[in-house]
Amino acid sequence: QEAWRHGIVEAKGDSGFLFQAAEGGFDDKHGINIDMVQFTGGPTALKALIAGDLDSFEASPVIALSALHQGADVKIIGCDWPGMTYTVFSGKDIASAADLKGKTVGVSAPGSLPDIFTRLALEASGLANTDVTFANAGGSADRVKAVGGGVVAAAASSSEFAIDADALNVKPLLKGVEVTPQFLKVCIMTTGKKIAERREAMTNFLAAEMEGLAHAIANKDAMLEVARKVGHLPEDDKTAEFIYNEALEYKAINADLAIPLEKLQWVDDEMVKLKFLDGNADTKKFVDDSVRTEALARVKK
Amino acid sequence: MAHLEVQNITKSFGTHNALDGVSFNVEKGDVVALIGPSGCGKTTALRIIMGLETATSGQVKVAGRPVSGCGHDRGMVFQHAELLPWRNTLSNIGYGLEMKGMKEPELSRTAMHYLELVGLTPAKDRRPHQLSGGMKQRVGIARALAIDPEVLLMDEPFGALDSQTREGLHGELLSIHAKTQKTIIFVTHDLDEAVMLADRVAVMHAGKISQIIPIELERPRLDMRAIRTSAEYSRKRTLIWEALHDAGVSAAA
Amino acid sequence: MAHLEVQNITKSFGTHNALDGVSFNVEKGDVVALIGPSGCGKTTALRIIMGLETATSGQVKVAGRPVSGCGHDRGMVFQHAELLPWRNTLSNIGYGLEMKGMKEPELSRTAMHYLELVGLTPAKDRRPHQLSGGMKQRVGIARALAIDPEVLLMDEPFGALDSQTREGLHGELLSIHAKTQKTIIFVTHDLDEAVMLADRVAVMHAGKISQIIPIELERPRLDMRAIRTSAEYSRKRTLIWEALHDAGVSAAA
Amino acid sequence: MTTDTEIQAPARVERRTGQASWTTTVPAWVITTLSVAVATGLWEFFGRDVNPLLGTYPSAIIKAFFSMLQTGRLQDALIQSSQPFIVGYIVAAIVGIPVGLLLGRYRILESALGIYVTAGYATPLIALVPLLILWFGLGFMVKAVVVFLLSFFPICINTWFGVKAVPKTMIEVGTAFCASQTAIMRGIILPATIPYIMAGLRLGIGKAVIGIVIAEFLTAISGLGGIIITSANSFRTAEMFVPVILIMVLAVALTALVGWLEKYVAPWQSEITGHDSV
Amino acid sequence: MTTDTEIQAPARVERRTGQASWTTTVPAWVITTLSVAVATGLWEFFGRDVNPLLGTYPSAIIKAFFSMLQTGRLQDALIQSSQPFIVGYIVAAIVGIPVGLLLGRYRILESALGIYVTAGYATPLIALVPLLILWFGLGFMVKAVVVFLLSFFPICINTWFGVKAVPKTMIEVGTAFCASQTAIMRGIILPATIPYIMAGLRLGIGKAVIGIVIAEFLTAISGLGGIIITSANSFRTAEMFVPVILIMVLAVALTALVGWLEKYVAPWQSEITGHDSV
Ligand SMILES: Nc1ncnc2c1ncn2[C@@H]1O[C@H](COP(=O)(O)OP(=O)(O)OP(=O)(O)O)[C@@H](O)[C@H]1O
Ligand SMILES: Nc1ncnc2c1ncn2[C@@H]1O[C@H](COP(=O)(O)OP(=O)(O)OP(=O)(O)O)[C@@H](O)[C@H]1O
Ligand SMILES: [Mg+2]
Ligand SMILES: [Mg+2]
Repeated sequence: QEAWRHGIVEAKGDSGFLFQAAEGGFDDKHGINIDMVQFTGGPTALKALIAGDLDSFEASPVIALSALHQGADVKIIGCDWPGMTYTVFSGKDIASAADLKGKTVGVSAPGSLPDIFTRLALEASGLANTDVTFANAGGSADRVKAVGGGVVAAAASSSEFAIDADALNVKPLLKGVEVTPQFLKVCIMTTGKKIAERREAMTNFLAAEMEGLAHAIANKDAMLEVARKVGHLPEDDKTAEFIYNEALEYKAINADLAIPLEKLQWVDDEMVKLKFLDGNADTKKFVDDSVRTEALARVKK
Repeated sequence: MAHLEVQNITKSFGTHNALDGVSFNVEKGDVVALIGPSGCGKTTALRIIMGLETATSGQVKVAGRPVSGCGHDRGMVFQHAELLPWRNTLSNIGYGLEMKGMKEPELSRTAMHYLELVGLTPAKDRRPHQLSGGMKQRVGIARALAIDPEVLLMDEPFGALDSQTREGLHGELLSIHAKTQKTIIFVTHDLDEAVMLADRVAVMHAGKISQIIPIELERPRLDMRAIRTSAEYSRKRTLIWEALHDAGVSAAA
Repeated sequence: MAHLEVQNITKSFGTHNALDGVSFNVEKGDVVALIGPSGCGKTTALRIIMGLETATSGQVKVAGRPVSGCGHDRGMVFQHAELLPWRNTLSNIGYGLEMKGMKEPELSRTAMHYLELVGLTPAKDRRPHQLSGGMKQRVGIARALAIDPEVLLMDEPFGALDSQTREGLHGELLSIHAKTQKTIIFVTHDLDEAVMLADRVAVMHAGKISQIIPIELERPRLDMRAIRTSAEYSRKRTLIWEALHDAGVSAAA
Repeated sequence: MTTDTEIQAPARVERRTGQASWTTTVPAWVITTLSVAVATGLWEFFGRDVNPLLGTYPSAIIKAFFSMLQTGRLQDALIQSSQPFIVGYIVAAIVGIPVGLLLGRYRILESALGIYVTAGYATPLIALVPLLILWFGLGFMVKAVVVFLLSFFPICINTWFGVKAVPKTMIEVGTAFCASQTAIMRGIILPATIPYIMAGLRLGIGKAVIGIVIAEFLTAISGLGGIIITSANSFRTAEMFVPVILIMVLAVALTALVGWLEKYVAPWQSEITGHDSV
Repeated sequence: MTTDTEIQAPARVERRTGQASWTTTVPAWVITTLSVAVATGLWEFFGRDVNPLLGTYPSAIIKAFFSMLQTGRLQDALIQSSQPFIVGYIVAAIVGIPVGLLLGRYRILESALGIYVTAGYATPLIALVPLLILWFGLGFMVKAVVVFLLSFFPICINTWFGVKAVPKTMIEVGTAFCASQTAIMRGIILPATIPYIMAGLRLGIGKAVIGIVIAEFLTAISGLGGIIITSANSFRTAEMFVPVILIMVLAVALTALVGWLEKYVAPWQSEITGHDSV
């Protein structure tokens, strides 16, 4: 069995989907062994990908775009989670986005997914970037805590934190799927070099991913089981179930890994507008759809 | 009641008995020389009197009060000078005064006085590592004298000094004693020094005092050359010499 | 050619001249006593001969070769013993031997021999901080003797010792010298020690040698009591005494 | 003066020093235990009022601890973390001490290389992790390297400063007996520097701990650091504190071990200072 | 024996010690400069081959440096970073030194509180930053606190160990002259501990640097750390290295400053050891 190292960023309740291929035996079926490597930060993982230590990596394309603009040999080969299951949480005293005017909003590093999403979500709700102060409030959970603790007025994070909203003293203010439907949450990336070198294994990997996702979508229990196992979640955990329901409700997840090119272009354009990227780019050249097509054929067979 | 009472002191380091029942009393104003072979416990005895070491048994009283720890009533000259490396000569001499709470300008004035007394005025600003062995020792003497204690404990104070400097300091010590009637205990290996300066010479051997020899030379002892030729002087010198040589035998018995 | 040649050495520490043109030659097998007031430069001179300090000008030759740095041909007894705190008595004595490359079991055997020589067998396993002042000094002496150097440099080796121990070591040194004809330079403040042990006594004052007094007592000097009562002994003792007292005047001139 | 050399009945032992007696009689570990018990008690008392998503308290941590023990998760993570930790730290000690000795002893090495040690210590290593990944991959090696880099510097720098603090007079003993450079290094500088080296080794433990956690955060998530992150992200605060406290306890134990090692390799030190080592 | 006390013509000065002469005659800074120049040259040579998204080389960094200077971005960031850095570090020194002195001197304090210092040093602080944010917000305060927490421990621990290494004989001088506890502390323990304190202060600088960078990463992104993380996230490696190297240079300079400070407050130390301080 050939090993395949796949990187992901901070799996939480969604690990029932993300780990299904590796944990549900779909990798074995395609003659590979997926080694899931978790990271706290996207850029580090992307550098590991460029350096060749990872075979593939899935995260927000936002992370990759600046590298791509500088000519990095990175290719998007599929998008498993196009739906923007991301939410701006706020303190309970905030009634609408307008109330955030003049307040501090928590993000993580500038140019990262939470940062860009927050800016776009606020913009969509009629708040200019200059109306609020952005501050780094740490990782996804830390940002929610910062909202609950009153350190910041609002912050974006994965929507699953809505489950503990009351206990955390926060409320979901703006839902990504509603305010920024064009936003593309997670795609799978690799390098051109890897495609050339390990095309066969990569095809098998994508095929395993497709079958895994399809299985998880069809079997809630299987999804929950993997989530519990991988995330060491307690029996009474509700996050995995929440994610499952949300993913299905908004069709956020896509088992055939289709790459929504127009959404990708939209993200790129918005980032250029926000001056996180210089110059426009045709995002089509960042994409290599051929491996996915082969994998799809292999799965259909 | 004697000024200083040493009552049956013992001190053991592990299995080794450095002091093995030492008792003696010293009246106010008396000068006692402690003499004995290397390693017999002289330094240990002085350290216990100073309160730097706790006796394994027995106790020390000064003016009737049991000694516990330090006291400005006692001043110590260490065998190895033990100067503070960051202080220059003058301020090392002034250390005890500072600890007694003396303030400038009196502090400097007093320290300067003792600096002159030990002949170190030219080395006033040097640090200990820039001093010769004998110079360090003199700083140690000056530091103890400066605080003007009732009891002076001196551990081989004149050991590393040439005869001229040594005699000069003998003279100073005798005149200070004549003026202030201090109680003094000093350790020496020099018979002449013991006889010349002391009222009593305590001969130690292997952790015990084997003999105490009174010196009946009149005070003040100003004319040292005259004293050195006196009959009492040479008689007592011989007596101590014999006591030192016999000590081994009697202590072993 | 003399065994040891000290040629016009000067040494200044900042503006202070510790040595101010010191020259003397020592023939092989000669014993020289260096005597002089505290701070006159005795230790500095020895340190330069040992190669621990570089002279500001002048040079030192041993057996015709200029000295630069150390050499097993010279052994040093330090004024403050300078034992290594992590070694016990035996292994401090063995230090020089180890550095000379001696191996066990010869190393321990030789060290034990010198341990006995200085009378420290019972303190064999103690560390320096558990030794009395005189014991430390004896360890220092044993350490230097053990490496059996051609030139022995001893800085107040017997300073902190009682007369009995001291005389014992005098005897040992004389007999070692009689057997091996070592060249020895030692610093002392004791006139008797100087006359008893030395062939020449160099009187120093303020960085200069003011006088060199030859001692014409026959060797081997076995019967110390007899020597002490000899005419040469007391004549030379007086001469040195006067030289010490006059030195200040002549050096100032 | 009256003399009295006869032996009297032994007086009662009197132990009076400047300090009050109970501080010298109560053993240190009793005080430490008491102090930790009080602190834990206070935490338990006040910690219960805090929102469990934000804070926690000792008994909850202990519960989480046992449940993590049962599933074996804690043991696995501990083993995972301890391998790169041990390798990185030991290599740091093996390399750091000799390098520090050489830097302190030879001016030329100090002038040529000292600046890299000073600079390396002050480099925000966290920014260079991607570079390290490039060279050492994502697994065991990069973690060991991060631990090494963080603990090497305090060990090396402390040793270096220690050598510079050795009194000249001590080195002169070696010079006088014509000790070779190696003999002076091994027989004088090294033993004289031991208190500094030990301080460096203890400081190094703390840094190594930070190193392993940073490495597990910034490279592939794994081990105890991984539990911290995962638990923090799902607001299982008590669970998050289990590895944090375990790491603290282990680090304190390792530090004590170094103290014990010092007494073993340098028994004279505590005798000279008259203190017990920490 | 022939005696020769007449003064001869002064012989030529001979300076021969064990070491070769050129190492003592070439000044240290020349060697350091040469060494850095060589290292930079090698980096330039080999660095050009590395993927610019992952690595970089000196001339690219210098270019980025000047362009960042021109826009004023670097200066602003430096000012932003230096404020919490200075406050945190100075408070750490002001608190850490006395606490270390007390821990080293009093057994009871050591037993009761020493464990928290050891534990605190070894705590993966990075895991507790979110807690600190809740208490100190996202701004200046939390950054100063992180710098404080990271630099406090090496300063305190080194001082503590230093006190324990003070020889008993030195303290006895104070005891013999009846110095009060404060006087022994100030007049003996403190000066005798200075080499350790200085080592601690230098180690503290390195930690403070890491502290400010971590704080700027994990709390409100700002200052030099902010530039590092922004540049790293947008894969502008040369730009990322500008603050990294600036921080290194500043830390080396600060370290040198502490060395100079040591010579100033403890001039006897370098005299006794016969070394110049670093
Ligand atoms: N490192 C130094 N720095 C400055 N001055 C020094 C240094 N070493 C010695 N001196 C000075 O040089 C002079 C000679 O010192 P040295 O130690 O040679 O004297 P000595 O003759 O051995 O005296 P003693 O009999 O007291 O030991 C003294 O005035 C001393 O203060
Ligand atoms: N801390 C210690 N630990 C163990 N033994 C010690 C300690 N201090 C002193 N001793 C031992 O106690 C004995 C007496 O020592 P002390 O220093 O009192 O001798 P002394 O009479 O002053 O000798 P000297 O004339 O050589 O200075 C010696 O055998 C010494 O080795
Ligand atoms: Mg003694
Ligand atoms: Mg001398």
